[in-house]
Amino acid sequence: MSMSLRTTKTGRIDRTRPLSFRFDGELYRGFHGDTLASALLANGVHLMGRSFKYHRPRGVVTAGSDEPNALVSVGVDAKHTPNLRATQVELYDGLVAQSQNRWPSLSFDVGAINNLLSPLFVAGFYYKTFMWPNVAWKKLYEPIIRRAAGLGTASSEPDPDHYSTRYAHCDVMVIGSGPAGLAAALSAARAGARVILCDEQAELGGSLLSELHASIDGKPASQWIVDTIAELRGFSPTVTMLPRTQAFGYFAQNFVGLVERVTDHLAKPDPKLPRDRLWQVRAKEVVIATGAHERPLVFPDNDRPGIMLADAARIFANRYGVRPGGRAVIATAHDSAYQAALDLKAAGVAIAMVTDVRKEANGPLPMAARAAGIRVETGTAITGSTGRLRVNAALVSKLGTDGEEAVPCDLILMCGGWTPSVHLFSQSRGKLVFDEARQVFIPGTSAQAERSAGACKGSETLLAALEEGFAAGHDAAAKAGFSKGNVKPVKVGGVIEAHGGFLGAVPHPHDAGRVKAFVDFQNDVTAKDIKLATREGMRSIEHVKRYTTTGMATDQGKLSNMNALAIAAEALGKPIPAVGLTTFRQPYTPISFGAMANHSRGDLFDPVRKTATHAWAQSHGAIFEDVGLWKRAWYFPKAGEDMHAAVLRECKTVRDSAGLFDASTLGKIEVVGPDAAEFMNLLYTNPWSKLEVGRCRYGLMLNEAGFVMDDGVVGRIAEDRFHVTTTTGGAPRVLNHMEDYLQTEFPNLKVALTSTTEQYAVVAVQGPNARKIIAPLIEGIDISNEAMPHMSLRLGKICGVQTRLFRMSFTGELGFEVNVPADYGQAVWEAIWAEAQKYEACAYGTETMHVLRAEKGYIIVGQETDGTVTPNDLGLDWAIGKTKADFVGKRSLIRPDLVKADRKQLVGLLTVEPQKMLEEGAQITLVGNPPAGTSALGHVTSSYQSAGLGRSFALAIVSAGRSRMGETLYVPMPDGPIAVTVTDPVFYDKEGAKLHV
Amino acid sequence: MLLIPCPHCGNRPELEFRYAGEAHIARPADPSSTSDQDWAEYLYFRSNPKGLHIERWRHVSGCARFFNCVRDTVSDKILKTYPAGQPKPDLEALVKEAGQ
Amino acid sequence: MRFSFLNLAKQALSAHRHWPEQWRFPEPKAEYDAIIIGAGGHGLGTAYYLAKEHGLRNIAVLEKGWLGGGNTGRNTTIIRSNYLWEESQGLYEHSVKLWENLSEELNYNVMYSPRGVMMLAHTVHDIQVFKRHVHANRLQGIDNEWLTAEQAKEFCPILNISPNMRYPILGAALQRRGGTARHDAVAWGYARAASAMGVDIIQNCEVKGIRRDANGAVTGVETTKGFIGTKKIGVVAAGHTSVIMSMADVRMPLESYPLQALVSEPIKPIMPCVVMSNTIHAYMSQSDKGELVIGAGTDAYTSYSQTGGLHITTHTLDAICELFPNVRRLRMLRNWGGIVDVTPDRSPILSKTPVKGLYVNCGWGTGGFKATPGSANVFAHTIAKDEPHPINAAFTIDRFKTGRLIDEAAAAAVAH
Amino acid sequence: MSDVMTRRSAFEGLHPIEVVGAVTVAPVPYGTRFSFRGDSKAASACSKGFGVMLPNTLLKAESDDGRTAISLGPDEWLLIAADGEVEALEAAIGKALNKQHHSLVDISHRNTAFTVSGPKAETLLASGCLLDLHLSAFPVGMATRTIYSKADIVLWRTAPDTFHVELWRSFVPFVWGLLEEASGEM
Repeated sequence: MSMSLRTTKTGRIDRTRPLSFRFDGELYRGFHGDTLASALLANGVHLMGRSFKYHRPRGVVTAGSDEPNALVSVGVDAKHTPNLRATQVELYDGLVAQSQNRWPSLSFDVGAINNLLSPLFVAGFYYKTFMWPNVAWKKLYEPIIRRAAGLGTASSEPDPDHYSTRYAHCDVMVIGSGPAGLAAALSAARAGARVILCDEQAELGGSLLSELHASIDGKPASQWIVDTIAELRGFSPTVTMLPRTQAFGYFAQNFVGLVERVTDHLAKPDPKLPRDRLWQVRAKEVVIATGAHERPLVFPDNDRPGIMLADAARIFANRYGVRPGGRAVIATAHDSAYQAALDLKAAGVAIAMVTDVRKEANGPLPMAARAAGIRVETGTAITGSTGRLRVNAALVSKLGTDGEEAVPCDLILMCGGWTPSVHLFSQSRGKLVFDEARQVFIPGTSAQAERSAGACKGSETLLAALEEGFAAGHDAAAKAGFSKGNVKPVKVGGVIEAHGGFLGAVPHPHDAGRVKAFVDFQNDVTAKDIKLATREGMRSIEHVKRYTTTGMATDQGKLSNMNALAIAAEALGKPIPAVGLTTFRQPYTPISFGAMANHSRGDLFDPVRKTATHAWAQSHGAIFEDVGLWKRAWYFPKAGEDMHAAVLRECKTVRDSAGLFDASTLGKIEVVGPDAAEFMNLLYTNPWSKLEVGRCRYGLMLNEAGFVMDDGVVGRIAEDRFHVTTTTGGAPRVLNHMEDYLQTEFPNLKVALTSTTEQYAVVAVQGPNARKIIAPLIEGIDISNEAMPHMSLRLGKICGVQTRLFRMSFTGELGFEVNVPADYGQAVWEAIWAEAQKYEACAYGTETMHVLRAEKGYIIVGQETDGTVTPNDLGLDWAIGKTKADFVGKRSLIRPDLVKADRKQLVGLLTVEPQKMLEEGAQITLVGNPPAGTSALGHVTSSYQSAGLGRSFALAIVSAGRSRMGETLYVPMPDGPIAVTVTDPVFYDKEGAKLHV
Repeated sequence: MLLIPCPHCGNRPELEFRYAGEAHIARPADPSSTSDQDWAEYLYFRSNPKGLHIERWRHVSGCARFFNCVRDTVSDKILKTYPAGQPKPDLEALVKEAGQ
Repeated sequence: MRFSFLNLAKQALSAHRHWPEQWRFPEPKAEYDAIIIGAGGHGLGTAYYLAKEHGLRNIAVLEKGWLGGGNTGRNTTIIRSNYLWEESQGLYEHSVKLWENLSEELNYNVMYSPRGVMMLAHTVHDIQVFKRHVHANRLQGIDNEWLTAEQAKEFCPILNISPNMRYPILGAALQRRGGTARHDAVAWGYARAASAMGVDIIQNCEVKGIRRDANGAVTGVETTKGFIGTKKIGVVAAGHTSVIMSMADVRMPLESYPLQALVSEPIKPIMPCVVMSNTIHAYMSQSDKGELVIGAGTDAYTSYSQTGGLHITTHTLDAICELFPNVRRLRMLRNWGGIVDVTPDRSPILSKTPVKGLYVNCGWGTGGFKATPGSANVFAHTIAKDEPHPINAAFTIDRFKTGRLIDEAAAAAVAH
Repeated sequence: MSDVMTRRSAFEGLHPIEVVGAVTVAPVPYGTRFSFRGDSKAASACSKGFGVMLPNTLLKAESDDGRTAISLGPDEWLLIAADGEVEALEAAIGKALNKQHHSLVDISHRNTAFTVSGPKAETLLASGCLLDLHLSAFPVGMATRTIYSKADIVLWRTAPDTFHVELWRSFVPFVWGLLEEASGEM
């Protein structure tokens, strides 16, 4: 393919840097500065995609981010990225792109059969059929539809790229860097404000980048852009300029979301750089300068490859140096198309004719076109086209007549006028108003600190855009507290005013029910689909959108919404503003999941919290489990042991000799102050006033609804200081619960709460030999049974390190918990471990802890309880201070349902066959094979094999359980019921003698 | 992401805070003499207005204090924040003041 | 006109010019036997079953906006019944059974697709919780099976079961009869069928007040289209329930939160089923158009704004990218929000109220779509008979007084 | 003190983070740290015991001779001193307050800290800190509890391009990993 379609004089592409790329396997050449779309057009390739529903051949329609048709996949294997717009894919050497949604190829797509069946496949047809026989939808119809639907394909491999985020703050956020945006940034920066300016395109300048004739303050527009950017760069770092950055979302209080495409345009990006960067900007003031979208005209067969928007063709010629065709017919309702005609003619494209639906077109631009010898036919429209994979003629007809003249061409340009881009203004919850004169929605009252400037406000001239931009930037800076300097007037030359516009379907001589005049190109929604929707009672624009799917494609209605609205309004006999628009929702254009997830992946998905002895546990073969954000040693398998075997060994060793266990993750709160005891009395069920200094007590905490929410041993360090422990998962929740009551319900109590969870590493030494193991290491504490009884604490030293030594047991054996400052955790653990070897003690994990505590009938909050269990249910009434007038949850304990006789109570369960193991969560019933729908009496909460008992055992909560001692109940399982006997929940050392040795 | 004016620390992003439900629902002074219905009202029943809502937040990753806040639950605009324990503000006055 | 392939073909011959309106656009009458406030799926369904099963034809459904415009048109369309408590299982299973031939019943393809809903377990605690669901469901005759991580991947090939994920997947509970449906079609299907039986659906008609007689019984509603008399009002207004009930001086145990959802750009099928993870807060399925449909939890504070924070969406998508590593390069197409009314125990309220003739169906929180047919069916019974159906007998306002909570958020706390 | 027992820092095994000429992240040596709670009277008494004035305006850091007091909340201060001064300071502060209600809790091992310094310090922290770190909004001497991504931190600007970051020891690997990844963009 020769490069003959390149223009000679125009284009910002770099003709000294040729690039090669592949599209559907074919090798092509382009230049640095091309997009995939411009490079393909330069090689005469217009066929770039297939429409979603009818699989009609489609070419590129726009030159920007609102492209509905030219959707391609770029990159291979793990970097394969679907649904990109060819108009946004910047060319680099070696780029590999594929067309989508076609089989076997773009030029021959079997899916096009849908086009033949289109009389059947009208809007909403799938609601009316596919219903017989009943299961056919799931088995037959849906699979076929799913395979045909979808555009590109997802890669099958994980994404190798990484993504990042950056929080940013500025005084003035300027969205869009066309004339209005650049002017706003300039005046805000000159006033001294911190400015962030972003634009979705690779270069700043917006519409000026394809402006050949305009001059600003005597300079050509292109030079004005260069000078403006240079001046703005001079203000760095208070001015940040972000090309390739899409402002996708406007959130509460001027929180604006941007995504910067950092490396997608590079052949070999630096691996240290993220692919996309999510900017999260909090701006004091915002200037919206997002320009306007050119609207297509809705005429029969307006979707063939080679049919595009007039300004898009102008951009391809002026900015990318490409002639999109050899001979063009232009259909318009707005003067701007004449500028396109003039520029394209100058670039060497023959303009066969400009048809203008308006009765007259005598503005300066139409006159200039005529003066340049271009044939202009007013009161005329294109009412059809021919050509399968590329347009080859436009059917032109005088409005109100039946005749159609076929005008040969390889390019049809259309311009229905311009729709201000009000997406971000609407996202900011501002109210739109309908400008009757210009038939456009424009920003009305603002809801946040923002203002719009330029075409997005409905302004139609370069001068207006610049003046509004300068004023908006100055006003924004002033409101942010920067009012240095004033706005200088600006002079503009070489631009001719352009007005006009048309909404709805272009009249044509054919049967409206038989032709396809496309409103939404990608979703194949035609004018007759919209009329059908209103005919069937879809009178709200939201119903019309959902029933026809107009505006629901990946361009989200940027080209179709206004025409669809006009057609619906006409069909409903209502004025356009009475029907209104659908809701504008972020993102403005699609953005990668990766940018949204940014850093949060792999090990950085959530903090990995490790205790001070984690490294020791790892080097001793521990398998870990996740508990909240913590990693906790689960069990310590020796060679050849599975969890079952390891746990049996660990349990036996603890009962026979001793075991070491890392309890550092349990929450720890220091409750300090003269009213500490009174505060504890209010927050826990237990009485604390009379607990002596140096003694401990098991504390039970309820929520105000009376249900158990947490528990833990509490030690009194001093008259006014309690060392409170909580469950691992409950730590943040308990502290917040305490602060809530202290600050808002009991504010006059003199007490303060401080988290010490991570101040202490905690080594639990449990077992008959526990005292012998720690004795040689302890200084300054008499740890004899008499001097330091069960449930007491002493301050002293271990291995020379300050310690809070607790005597407490969660295993039923003699137990100590050594609290030492965390950085010494590993060293103290290793010292105790060395002593422990003399008694062949073991290290044990959470699984063994679970078994040993269950043998003692001790509960685990979150396993025996599920937020609906009371102290009495658990047999823990002994923990309730009987004389206390009030504590959190007390009042709820006497509510009718919490005192019912049939409440589920904690019991033990022993399977009749000793070796049978119950499954945790299994249900319990009176009879063996209950009929479906039987109510369960309760469920198994904990179930283990007991080394000590030499058999399985379980804890459960069972309706009226304590009155069922000795009864036989059943656990129905898929392979038959398991008979169980209800027992006391304590299976080991019922009297607790072992605790007091 | 709301920008919440903590009474102590000034404007901070919503991620530093934890929402804590409707404000000025004081725990009955003597719970044991409260009826089941009144106790249920305290625990569970909320006004949940569409408009001005007086609610509690805690600046959990800041000064750690609880405070009250008047917010319009339609626009999410915050009209006023004040430390916990202070009386309920006059909503009409607030609306007028915000209207200027 | 009946929906069928035959009629579709016949209409094609005349360019579909003769399809009738799917529902009527009547002006409100002076008096109705019953008025439903809220034309969402639950509200329109209630009217349908009142007419179909209880013979009450003189009924109106009042909608302040456009029918199906609230949560019915904004949710992620997930259907399942593998809940924990027996009362919940009864209610949601009643719904799943109705879903199974709803298209036929309404003569409207609601595209019920029982493709399987899988709940992922990432921790030992999760395993305990979901196994308890499996056992409880089996007892009630509801399908729910435990899968190993490998079996879960077999069922959903793009699932990441790598052991060095931050929270590795240890197993999953799968309900094969769970799945999805087309949300708009449910509202339109019920509306069309109810309208055909004489039910007046009155859109753009906002209720402003509830009138009561001397002894407090309901006599009608003030609306933006004037006063309309009735002796029975069914409030099915989801996020706006508190607002409506306050018109009858009834305080509710409800808080309305924004719930966001999002879709990706359409891609060829990669996701055969629905996957949900409570531990890392996200769930996903793929629509028949090819869009990945993704949701998570509510925003942190109550709001009627139908929009939420960016940080909720980023936290949802980081979880999705961990569960399905090959979707990281796909792109978010649209992110929106609804208003969900949440009860303290995360279970709904379908019950009479202290006001005679006033009934309320609300509290569905983030999970109302799945219950649409079942909720509507039993609520119609409650209104018609002035007595709850056995299935919804436990879901009273009164439970919050007695303490008989049905806490589906139970067992969530991780403690040991 | 216990030389027998080796003390293991939360930063053990982490790669240094340094982008020459842009930003450096370095652990701060061990120190003594207390959480002090009390009303303003108690705070001024504590100042005498501690030797540095506990600021009475919020979000301020006062430093003198290697000791620092930071006002984190209306009745909450973070006290930082050299390593090994726990007992001495507990005694001195306890004496200065004698029976006045206050809470003094040793958190020397709960908290650990690192510094972020260099011209790109603000930009690196912006990878997870949501506050405006421009000098005009976060001057030298300002200190506050805030968040860095999913971790709580105390951020204290000690110099125009130097920040001191306090956090709980188990969050160090996460925060360090994130800073390391983000430093690739500096």
